[in-house]
Amino acid sequence: MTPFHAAGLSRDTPPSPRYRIFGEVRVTEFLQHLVNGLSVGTIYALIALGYTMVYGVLKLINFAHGDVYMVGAFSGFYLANAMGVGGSPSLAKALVVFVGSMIICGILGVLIERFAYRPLRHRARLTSLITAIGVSFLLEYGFQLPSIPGLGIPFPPGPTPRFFPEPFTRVAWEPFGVYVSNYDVISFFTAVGLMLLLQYIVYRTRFGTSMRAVSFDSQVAGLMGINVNRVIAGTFALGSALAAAAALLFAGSRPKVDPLMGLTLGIKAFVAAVFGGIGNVPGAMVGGLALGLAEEYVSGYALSSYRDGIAFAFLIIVLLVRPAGLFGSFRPEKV
Amino acid sequence: MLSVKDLVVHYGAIEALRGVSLEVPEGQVVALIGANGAGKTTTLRAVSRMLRPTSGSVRFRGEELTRLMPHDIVARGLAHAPEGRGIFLNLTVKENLDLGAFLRRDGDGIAADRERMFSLFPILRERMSQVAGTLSGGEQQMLSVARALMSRPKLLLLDEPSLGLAPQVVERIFQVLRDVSAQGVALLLVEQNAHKALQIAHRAYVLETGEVVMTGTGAELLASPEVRKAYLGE
Amino acid sequence: ACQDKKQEAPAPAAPQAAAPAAGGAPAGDKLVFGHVASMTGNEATFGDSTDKGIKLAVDEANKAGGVKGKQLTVKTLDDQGKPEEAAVAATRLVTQDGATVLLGEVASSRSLAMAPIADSNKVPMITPTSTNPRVTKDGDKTRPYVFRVCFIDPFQGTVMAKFARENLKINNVAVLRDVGNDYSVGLANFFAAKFKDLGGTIVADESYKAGDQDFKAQLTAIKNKKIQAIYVPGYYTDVALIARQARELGIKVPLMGGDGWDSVKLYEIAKGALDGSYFSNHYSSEDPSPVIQGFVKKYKETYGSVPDALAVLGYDAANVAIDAMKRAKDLTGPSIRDAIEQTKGYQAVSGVINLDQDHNAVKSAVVLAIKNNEAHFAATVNP
Amino acid sequence: MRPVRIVLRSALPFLVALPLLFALQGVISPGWAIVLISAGINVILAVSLNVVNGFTGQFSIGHAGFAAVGAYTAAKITTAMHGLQIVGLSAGVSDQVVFLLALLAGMVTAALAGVLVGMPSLRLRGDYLAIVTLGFNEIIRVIIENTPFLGQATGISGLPRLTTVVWVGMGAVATISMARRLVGSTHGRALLAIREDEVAAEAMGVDTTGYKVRAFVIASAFAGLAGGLLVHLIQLCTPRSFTFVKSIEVVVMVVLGGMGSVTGSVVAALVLSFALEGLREVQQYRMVVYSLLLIVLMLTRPSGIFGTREIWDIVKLPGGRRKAAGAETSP
Amino acid sequence: MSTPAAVLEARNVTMQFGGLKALADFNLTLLPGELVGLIGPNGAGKTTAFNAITGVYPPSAGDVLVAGERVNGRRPHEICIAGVARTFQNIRLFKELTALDNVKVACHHGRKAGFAGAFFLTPSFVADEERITARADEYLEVMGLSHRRAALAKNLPYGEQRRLEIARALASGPKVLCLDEPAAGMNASEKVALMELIHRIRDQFRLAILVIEHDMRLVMGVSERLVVLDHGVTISQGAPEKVRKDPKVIEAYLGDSYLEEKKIAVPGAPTP
Ligand SMILES: Nc1ncnc2c1ncn2[C@@H]1O[C@H](COP(=O)(O)OP(=O)(O)OP(=O)(O)O)[C@@H](O)[C@H]1O
Ligand SMILES: Nc1ncnc2c1ncn2[C@@H]1O[C@H](COP(=O)(O)OP(=O)(O)OP(=O)(O)O)[C@@H](O)[C@H]1O
Ligand SMILES: [Mg+2]
Ligand SMILES: [Mg+2]
Repeated sequence: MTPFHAAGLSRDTPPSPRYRIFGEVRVTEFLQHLVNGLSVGTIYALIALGYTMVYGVLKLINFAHGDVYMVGAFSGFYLANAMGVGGSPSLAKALVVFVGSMIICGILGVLIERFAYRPLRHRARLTSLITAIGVSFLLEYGFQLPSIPGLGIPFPPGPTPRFFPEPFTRVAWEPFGVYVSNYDVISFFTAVGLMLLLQYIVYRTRFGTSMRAVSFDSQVAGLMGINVNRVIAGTFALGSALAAAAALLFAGSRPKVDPLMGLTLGIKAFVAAVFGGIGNVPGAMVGGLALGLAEEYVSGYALSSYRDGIAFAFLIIVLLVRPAGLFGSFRPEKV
Repeated sequence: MLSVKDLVVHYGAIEALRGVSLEVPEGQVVALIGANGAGKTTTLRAVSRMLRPTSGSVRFRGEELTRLMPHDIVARGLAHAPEGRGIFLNLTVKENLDLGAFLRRDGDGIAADRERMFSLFPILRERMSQVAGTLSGGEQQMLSVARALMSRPKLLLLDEPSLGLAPQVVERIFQVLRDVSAQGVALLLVEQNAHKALQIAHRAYVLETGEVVMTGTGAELLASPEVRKAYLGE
Repeated sequence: ACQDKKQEAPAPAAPQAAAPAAGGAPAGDKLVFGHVASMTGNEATFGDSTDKGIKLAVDEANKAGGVKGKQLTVKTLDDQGKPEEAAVAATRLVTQDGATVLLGEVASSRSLAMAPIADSNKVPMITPTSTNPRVTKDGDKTRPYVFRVCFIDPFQGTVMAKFARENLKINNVAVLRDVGNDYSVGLANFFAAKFKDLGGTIVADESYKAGDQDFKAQLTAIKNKKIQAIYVPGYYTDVALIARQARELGIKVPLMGGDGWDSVKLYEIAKGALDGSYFSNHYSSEDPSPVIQGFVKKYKETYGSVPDALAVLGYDAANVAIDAMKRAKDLTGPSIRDAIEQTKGYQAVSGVINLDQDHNAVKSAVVLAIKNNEAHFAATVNP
Repeated sequence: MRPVRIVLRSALPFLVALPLLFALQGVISPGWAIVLISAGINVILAVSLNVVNGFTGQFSIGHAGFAAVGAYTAAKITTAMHGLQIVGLSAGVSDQVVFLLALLAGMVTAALAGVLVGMPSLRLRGDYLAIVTLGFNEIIRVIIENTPFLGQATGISGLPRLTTVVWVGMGAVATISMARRLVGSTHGRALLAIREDEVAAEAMGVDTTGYKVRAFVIASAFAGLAGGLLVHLIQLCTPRSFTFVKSIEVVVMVVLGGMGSVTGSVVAALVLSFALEGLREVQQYRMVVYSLLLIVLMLTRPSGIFGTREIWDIVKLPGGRRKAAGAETSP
Repeated sequence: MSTPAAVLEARNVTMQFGGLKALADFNLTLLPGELVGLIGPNGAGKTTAFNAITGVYPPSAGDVLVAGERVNGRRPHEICIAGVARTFQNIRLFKELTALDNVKVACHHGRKAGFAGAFFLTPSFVADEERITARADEYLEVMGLSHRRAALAKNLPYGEQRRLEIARALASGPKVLCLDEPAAGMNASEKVALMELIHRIRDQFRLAILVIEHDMRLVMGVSERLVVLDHGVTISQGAPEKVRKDPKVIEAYLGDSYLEEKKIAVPGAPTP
């Protein structure tokens, strides 16, 4: 027994789960968790959408998506600083930063597809999975490099986290002791708005139709007169732009950006996407919210140290009941 | 309207086409027959750019197709009902048909054509809102042909349209093909049912191991002893 | 005992390690400091700071004529924050690059992987920041070649517990630990134990994972627990966000932490959310002592940024080694080791360092209070 | 006389390898030894994962989880036996025996975990299964971090250093011959059939569910072996060595080597391990170069280094079994 | 009423897909060595009948007996072991495996050695492998595919792929062989060859064969008995000659033009 164990400290902490699980539930606390869960869940959902759309058209887990999210945050960071948002916040500036980063990431997404995935389009899908991982590493570790001198801006940002200037002043309300800030509200409604917009694009527009056609069989889609390359590029642009949006909405109230910020969030969003039924747009939204709330209430009412474990256990159980996720349909193939 | 010259296609090491040349005149029916693995499908795929030929040229109304993408080719009035039917298994019969008309904007025109297809293949009307993946083999084949027709093509490539169809339906398919060509649509038809194909073909080519070994009018080939022996099983 | 026993064992696969390796044989006319650090990966920022600190110390030494007429070089090998890589890197440094002294690692989990290699190759190793007691231990005996210049968890944990109970008169605290980080878990455990000994109660014990961005779930759970303070023994990278979100949720009580907090980034991101909070540290940058002021100034000049605790301890680790090498009778591993063991009253930036028989640095800790987004000296706590 | 031949046949690789490994161990410098050993451990991980991802066509991204199970089991046993000595054996020999038993125990527990995770695979396909394996990996981590008995985040330290070139070498040989003999057997073909077309395989009498679980069990057992070897190399057993990222690294090796190609996995594992080692010098640029390497390799050899084939299908060694190689050229 | 001799028996097998009854009260008795044709319009339920018999979809109602033993509800591989092998309407070969390995996969009967055997190369295992390879080669031989032994299945032309599927099915040592449109995609002369092949298989392996085919000339040529499905209902069965003249069949399936077509379709008929 090492002295460390001999001290036997780890034994009396953490407190037994029973005390926490059966501890009385306060309404305000419950509502507060609801608010928190929603504000994180919507972000998961936005990122999950990117995964799910790309998966739809390429059957590819775009591992780099979480890092596109990170790039989104940093483009926001650079834009905001360039425009001196920190000094004099204003909604107009915030909007410019927001749209600007979405565009930057849209372009990034298209480039990634063009150079890392398209050459492998007709190969086994695991092949492009590896390039995806490669791109992911490239972004993560590329951004960890020391800044290039004489560039004017600190790029690459390097490993130390940076402060994301607040785009506008925080206003907070406390209806029945539940803390809600204008950031939460804006973030929530923007996210929902974007999701509805996407829903419309996918199911109501020609682009959406061709997107779905490509997702079912890209070669035949070509025979129908659909420009497959453009559809796929468009899908990447959309997904990546959403990731940027998510990044800014998130960084707004959690103003820390660093090159690996996309890692954890990316995985969680991917899980959310699968949870809702990968390739399925509404599924991704519900999956994101579900995961956000699940995590929130697990760490709120059970044991936060078991959070990830319980979240995954919960996910696995759901998958065992619905093998293709909440919304994914899983019909036996016709033989 | 379509002229293929010295088309060569490789699958990795395998040379599937070794310089195929053929002509499809405006509004005519051209049949392409040959044993399994002769290269018929490959020819069609190369024409509609589902695969990139190694060399050779494909001209459609004077325009080189080998440089275009599949979707441009469709836009120029060339439809392809591929081997293995290539229908969207997760979409309903109706959605499949509508995708066939993807490039068309005339809403009621499309609706009218859809009706026409249903009258040609009543079973499809019955299955209209069923997911295509659950259709029987033959039903899928019908859907594939119907969908190709939805784009109102000037030239229609058909890869074994009668595959797996009941005799009655085979009859109907070939009747449909006659009508279609009567409306001035040219057909490039790959068929194992050589007899029927040659019957409606103005002109026919026989393919063996990636090369054209014989050509002539449908009647001539139908009469030729080699063809009767090799492809009509006599 | 087992270790040695195995070495003369004729067993077929007896470990190589014992082979009389290049243990401290100087590479040419230069003395090599082998530094194992996380230069990439999610702890890159810490490895980076330590490396800067070490390099600064070595430059000074070289300018001052080096050691025993020899110049020093630092050879840094990346371990991506993985224990197995730390082991490989350490082995390479001692056996291939002929490192005279091993420095590193930031995290105990990696130093634990390096320690056996230092011992079996008879190359002294000084870890700047690994606070887990086990790092210098092999079972219950002290590892002959492994030293550290930082506090150990039991000390730093109890420092804050004492301060909270005696100076702040706090009875109820919540603990929020980084469950994946041994440093954080260690501090949390020892703090909790001491705090209870002193009659306080731990009313909530929550966890997060380094890299998390949102802590509101845990904080909400803590919020309604009639707490007077929250002990958050994490790294500044997470603490800053935790502080902000705590305030946003209307948690007004002070936060308390350890030396992992010490970085300007903390204040930059927390934006005043930490005012009224306290953390234990090795020194206060307000301390007029020339050693400290000189270091801070030099560091600013060289790297254009304010040093954090990791840079300070890296600097000290290197200097303790250099000091010992000057005193050592020759530059072989064993003699340097003996010299390091003799280190008494060495005036380092992080305080006066005495190494005890467990090879741990015995030095007083300071508690810093954060007021209008700056750390100010609050108290000194002696071991 | 005949039984002797059989024993010889099945033990041949080991009989050949053992003396060579001892010789190698004799000459190699400790610096290179540890590099080689870590590479060897990656070989074991990659080849075993190939049984699930490559042969059976399932998609597991939680291999490190199984390694963790094996590692902690082995570590617990050797630490418990630390200093103790089996009567009648010299200290050294006794330790080696204990080590062997510990490794085997690790393989067993890992295999049990394999059954656990294999079960869902009966119902789940593709990326849904992937998520389950990933989840398992994370759950293992969380459990360890919360279990004082397993040392929480700090893990178990002070393990005896038992892993050597010989041990890892033999482990790798065992894993490789396992995989090779498996694909060559009816059972192996059953796995391949499942990868190719599950419905057809079942219609041809292959118990698809049973075989999938078996694949998982075998793969995890050897992952457990790798785990046990790793922790007795670094004399420390922490959750940090078995993260999701580690699992991904192994997947990369398998795909890069070529799905279903055993020699491919071996080569990829070695190449990547040594590449990463060589790049250690370049500090921060290390992972950047590495990622570029990945991308370029994949773009230039899209179906992996060897595709689904084995090395001797490409460079024709005398006596090398012809497989796909013949087919490609036959018209 | 159950005929003990029957190798395959379907009793009132019904298959329901949501609202659609794809197969209704399907009854069939196959005696050893019998050659029966299953015909009917597209979507009549022929393939569904196969799926119900081979367990791909468990029947919604009714029983399936193999050699007098109830097998419905069992998993497909169990039914295969019990003695029913099939081919698929849209070819399902193991594309990346060689022709030989495709066949070997199905050779599992009489296999003794387990996984351990494989790892330790025990004698019984080695013997197994040798026997399996030998047998697989036989089946390739029979289907005239020996020269393709080492070729990847995906690179075989369509016709050979169909033959390989039959070889694979045979390798599982079935009592009943179900062929789903074996001639699809073959030209007339290839079909003639296939016809002979089917007869040869039947005689050589003494199995009952149930074949779905739309090519009248082929079914008429091979089958001793025909069963006609339409909308899942059996509308006629009996000797080919009788069935061919059945107005219900002509109306639902063959079409009037058929009589004119049969002139060139039936072998030996005088040709213009
Ligand atoms: N994807 C492929 N990969 C490799 N070889 C192929 C591929 N597709 C076809 N081939 C080969 O190319 C040759 C021509 O194939 P193709 O499909 O054009 O023949 P076909 O005339 O359409 O035959 P069928 O009548 O059976 O459809 C065949 O020998 C076939 O083996
Ligand atoms: N899995 C399924 N779900 C829903 N409907 C199905 C399913 N499988 C088949 N069907 C329907 O059952 C009917 C019979 O299908 P089946 O495949 O048995 O026809 P078939 O007799 O084989 O026709 P063909 O000769 O064209 O292959 C078809 O109308 C088809 O739409
Ligand atoms: Mg074809
Ligand atoms: Mg059918």
